[in-house]
Amino acid sequence: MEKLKLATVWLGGCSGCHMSFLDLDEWLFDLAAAVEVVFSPIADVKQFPEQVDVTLIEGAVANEEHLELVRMIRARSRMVISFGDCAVTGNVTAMRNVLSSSAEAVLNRAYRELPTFNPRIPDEAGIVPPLLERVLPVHAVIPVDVFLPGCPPPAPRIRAALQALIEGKTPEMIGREMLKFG
Amino acid sequence: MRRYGYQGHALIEALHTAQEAFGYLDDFTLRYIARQLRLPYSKVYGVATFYNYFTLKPQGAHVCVVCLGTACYIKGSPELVSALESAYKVKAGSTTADNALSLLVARCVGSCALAPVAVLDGEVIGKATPAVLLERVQQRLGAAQPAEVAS
Amino acid sequence: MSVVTLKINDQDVSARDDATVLQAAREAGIHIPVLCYLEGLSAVGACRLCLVEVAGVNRLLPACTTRVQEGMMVQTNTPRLQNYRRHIVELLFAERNHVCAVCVANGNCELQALAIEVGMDHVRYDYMFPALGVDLTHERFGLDHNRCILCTRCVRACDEIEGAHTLDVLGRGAKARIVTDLNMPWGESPTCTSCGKCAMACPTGAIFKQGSTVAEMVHHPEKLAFLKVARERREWRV
Amino acid sequence: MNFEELTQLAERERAAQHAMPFQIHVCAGTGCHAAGSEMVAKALEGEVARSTLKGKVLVKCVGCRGLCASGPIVEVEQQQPNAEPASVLYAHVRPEDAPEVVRSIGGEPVERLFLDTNQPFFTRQLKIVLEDCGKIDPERIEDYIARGGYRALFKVLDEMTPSEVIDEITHSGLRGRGGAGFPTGLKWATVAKANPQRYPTYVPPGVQSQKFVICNGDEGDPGAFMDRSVMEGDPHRVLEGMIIAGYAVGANQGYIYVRAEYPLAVKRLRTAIRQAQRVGLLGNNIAGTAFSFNIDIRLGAGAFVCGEETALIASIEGGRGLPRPRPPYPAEYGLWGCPTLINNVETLANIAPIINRGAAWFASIGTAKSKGTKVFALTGQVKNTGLIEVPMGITLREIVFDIGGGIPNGRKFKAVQTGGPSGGCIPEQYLDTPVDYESLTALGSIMGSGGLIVMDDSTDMVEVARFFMEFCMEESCGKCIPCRAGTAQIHHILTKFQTGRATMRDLRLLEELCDVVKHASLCGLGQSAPNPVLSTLRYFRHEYEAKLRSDGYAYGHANGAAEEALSHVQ
Repeated sequence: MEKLKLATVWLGGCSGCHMSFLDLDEWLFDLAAAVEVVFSPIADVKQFPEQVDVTLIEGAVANEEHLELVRMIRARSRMVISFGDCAVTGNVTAMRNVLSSSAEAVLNRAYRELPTFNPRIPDEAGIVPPLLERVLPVHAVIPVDVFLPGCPPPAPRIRAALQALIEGKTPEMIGREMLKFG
Repeated sequence: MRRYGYQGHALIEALHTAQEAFGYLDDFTLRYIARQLRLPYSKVYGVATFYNYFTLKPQGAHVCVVCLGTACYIKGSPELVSALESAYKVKAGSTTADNALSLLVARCVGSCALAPVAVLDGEVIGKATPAVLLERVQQRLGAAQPAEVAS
Repeated sequence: MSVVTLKINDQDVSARDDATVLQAAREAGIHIPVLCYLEGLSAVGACRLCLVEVAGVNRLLPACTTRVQEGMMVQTNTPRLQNYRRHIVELLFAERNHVCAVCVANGNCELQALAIEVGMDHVRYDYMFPALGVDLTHERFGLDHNRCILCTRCVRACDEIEGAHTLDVLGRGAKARIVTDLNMPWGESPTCTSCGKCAMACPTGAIFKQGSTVAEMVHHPEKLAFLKVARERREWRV
Repeated sequence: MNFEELTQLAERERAAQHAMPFQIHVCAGTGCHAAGSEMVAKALEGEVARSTLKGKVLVKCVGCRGLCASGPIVEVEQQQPNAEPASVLYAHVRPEDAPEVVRSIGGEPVERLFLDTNQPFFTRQLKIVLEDCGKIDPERIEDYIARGGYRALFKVLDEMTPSEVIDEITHSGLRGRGGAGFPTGLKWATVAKANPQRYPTYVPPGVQSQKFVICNGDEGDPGAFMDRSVMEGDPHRVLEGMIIAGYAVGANQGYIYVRAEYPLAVKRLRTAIRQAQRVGLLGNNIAGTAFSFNIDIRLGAGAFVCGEETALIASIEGGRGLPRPRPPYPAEYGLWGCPTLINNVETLANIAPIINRGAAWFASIGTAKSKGTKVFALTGQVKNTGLIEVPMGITLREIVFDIGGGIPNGRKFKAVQTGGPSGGCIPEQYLDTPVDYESLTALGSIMGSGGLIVMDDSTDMVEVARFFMEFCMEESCGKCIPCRAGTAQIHHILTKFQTGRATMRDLRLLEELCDVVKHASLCGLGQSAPNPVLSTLRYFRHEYEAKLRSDGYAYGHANGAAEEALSHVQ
């Protein structure tokens, strides 16, 4: 029997979901026995692998790099999981959408209006991926199989979801323990 | 208001009367109506903003209403709006900076057989084309402000 | 006053003939989700979450305003109703800027609880992201329009129980907003008594106590029902 | 005034009119007025005064003649002994045509302006509601009385009990012309039976009545102006219908709720009310009987939702026009909590003819379930635009191609939209459907209040749906969530279609959402708001599909259940 190939990625988010993931403490050992982590911010892999069973996506789709990456993830993953509120709803990352429907206005606000020292939008080619006009939840860009909300999702919720997947079952996202936003 | 015995249900009638007299409803008027009818301020404000007919902002010297009802819409009234918008640098629903012209849009002025229709200072212009409408508006504005036309 | 019997979800229920379907269901321990309804305030039937199916009626009826009738057959939780409720909750989340993670009412929010109840794991609609303000001019309370769902519970509490009618709704449709007096800053309101009933009534984090931070705002809607009884009956004179 | 006085007045007026062998009717409806009919009337008057016919020609301004696109319309009538007057109709008359028109009186008609009334636009119509519209001067009660006006009121007061009146209306089969088609007799009977004390009420001081009659003249559909034409062209007919309704249901106070956007209708109704009061047909002890009835006008202020009964009531009460859940219906719990009868303008305009000519006559017109006639405002891409009245059961094809004269500019017919923002688009293959309440509903549209908009093959149906949804979104009162947020989301999705951003997922969501808004909304506005989308999805789905973005939602597909997707790890 194959081990489940698990990937986790970090897009427009604070990494809190990954921190919560690490809060699984000693269960991580059981997890390590059951899955092979093929891509993750906490593993040193440069290229997203060709074939992945489950990918957890933390964060919202905020720039063109994210966009390209999630499309690749969808193509290469059997199951895609929106991991945490930013991926599921846009959450805090998407609060910039209220400011304006253009990325320009957001950059101006962040780099020109607010800084007191050297206000300037970083414009050197290739250093920062261009922002999308609007921050999007992952399912607005690619089909998502399971939604794992929470800001961050509590460790037991992550464990329950992963446990089900390891057993080849679809996680049951029902009730306050599994579903509460925030 | 006296006609309705200072009753709360006279609110809409009172707003109509006030708007007819002053052209729009300012804070002072709303306050006065609320006190006379013994209605809460927020209720008066809520009613005044619920209905399209009432406006809380003063209007320009001339008012052009373009009908965007279905019949007018499919016969090209959006082009009338955009022609006026670009000619007078005014957004639909607002007034030019010099207060000369208010450009408004209506849901239906009920003259569908004449579509597309614009109403300029109460005068109905049926089967309007952008060219005709611009000409008529310019006539009105010109009459009011000969100096500007000359320049 | 007579008593009628009806069936709710195939369960026999009896109720006073002037009771609503919602009251009858609650008496019988049958849960029907609500949002704009609050005991102690008049029912307006606006949120449409309490819609139920009644045999022989081809429309859905709001349980909060529909009177019971002898022999009525009511279904409160069919798949169709569940589907509509989830859509309604999703529409609310997409309409304004509900960010649970940074909300004062996180964990004590009726909207959030409803999302859980209807099984909303994500919102299928595009978020609208309207730019709405926050009024922090009142010394004790704040009003965040981003979190308001226009249930008008605060408006009714202010009018029906406090009697101040400081709050109402301005505009209409998606542009509607809660307004204080003639659209002035709340802190300058000449009519507000600062009683806080609006904050008690608010189901979300839209009206909150100044100074409360994430997850700290706890509402007390049940106090309103008590006040209502006290003020109407006046039987506990000292 | 009693019946004798009424008869005398009618005789006098008729005699005075017969003394003038010729009458010139100048249409003063909004359409012709905008085309300059007032100047035409002045020119004609001046010309008559200068001519040899002075004193023999009466020039009068009348209500809408229907053919608004050909305005200003002028009719020259010649009195004939023992017959209807002979008449000649002129179109596009300008003030400078006046001398020619006056010279032709009694002789050959002016060929250049002549409008043939022997064409289907006229011959296929049947006028009941509009029978006097365009014949009488709407600002003179004498003219209305001379043509038999207020006879029905006296018949009711002198010969019939209220329940007999209701029976007559019930047997006529008249149904509400406001859109939903509720049987009018049944509505009247419910109000008549209703107990005013059932619900705790607050009736403001100064308002005495315990039951009310409201005339709904808040015609808000874009593309509809039927009620406007009736109120402007024949206001007394509406008043007479209301007074009879008041007698039948036991109400003493009526309100006419008119859009403030219809200043001419408001003015003519005010004049009509004053005139009726002056001759004792309105007010206390009408015609010397114990029955008293007053009518007040209330102005709307631009809110489509106020066409909904309960929202209209909230508006008359002086508040925001928010609907409330029904039941209880206004018939039991209406204005200030009192039993209230709300009827549309056109419904009330049908009452006097039914009383005069009998229920059996009325029931003989139309189809099995839809009796009488319906007034439509025929507009859009059709040759003859204007106001028409047709018997129920006529087919859409007859309306569009015979009466309407077909599609101009050599284009092809695509769809006809009925019912305004609450209705739907009906395609070519259903053009032979008879116009009645049930048939139109079965096609996913509605009878509606009478807007009928013809669209040619250049029309983008998704854009039509988006246009109507924008209307509903802006007119939603905002009280209930499905309508407030739902119409905004439908509009958002349709806009995505129009900007090339829509995916298959949006199409599916659109369909689901339409179902939610249709069934979960509080009032008729929300419940019918999805109709334009649903009907275009039903008949023109390919237009939606053609607009889906080509890369679609093609970034992979969901696998859903782990049981299958991850079976290899088990």
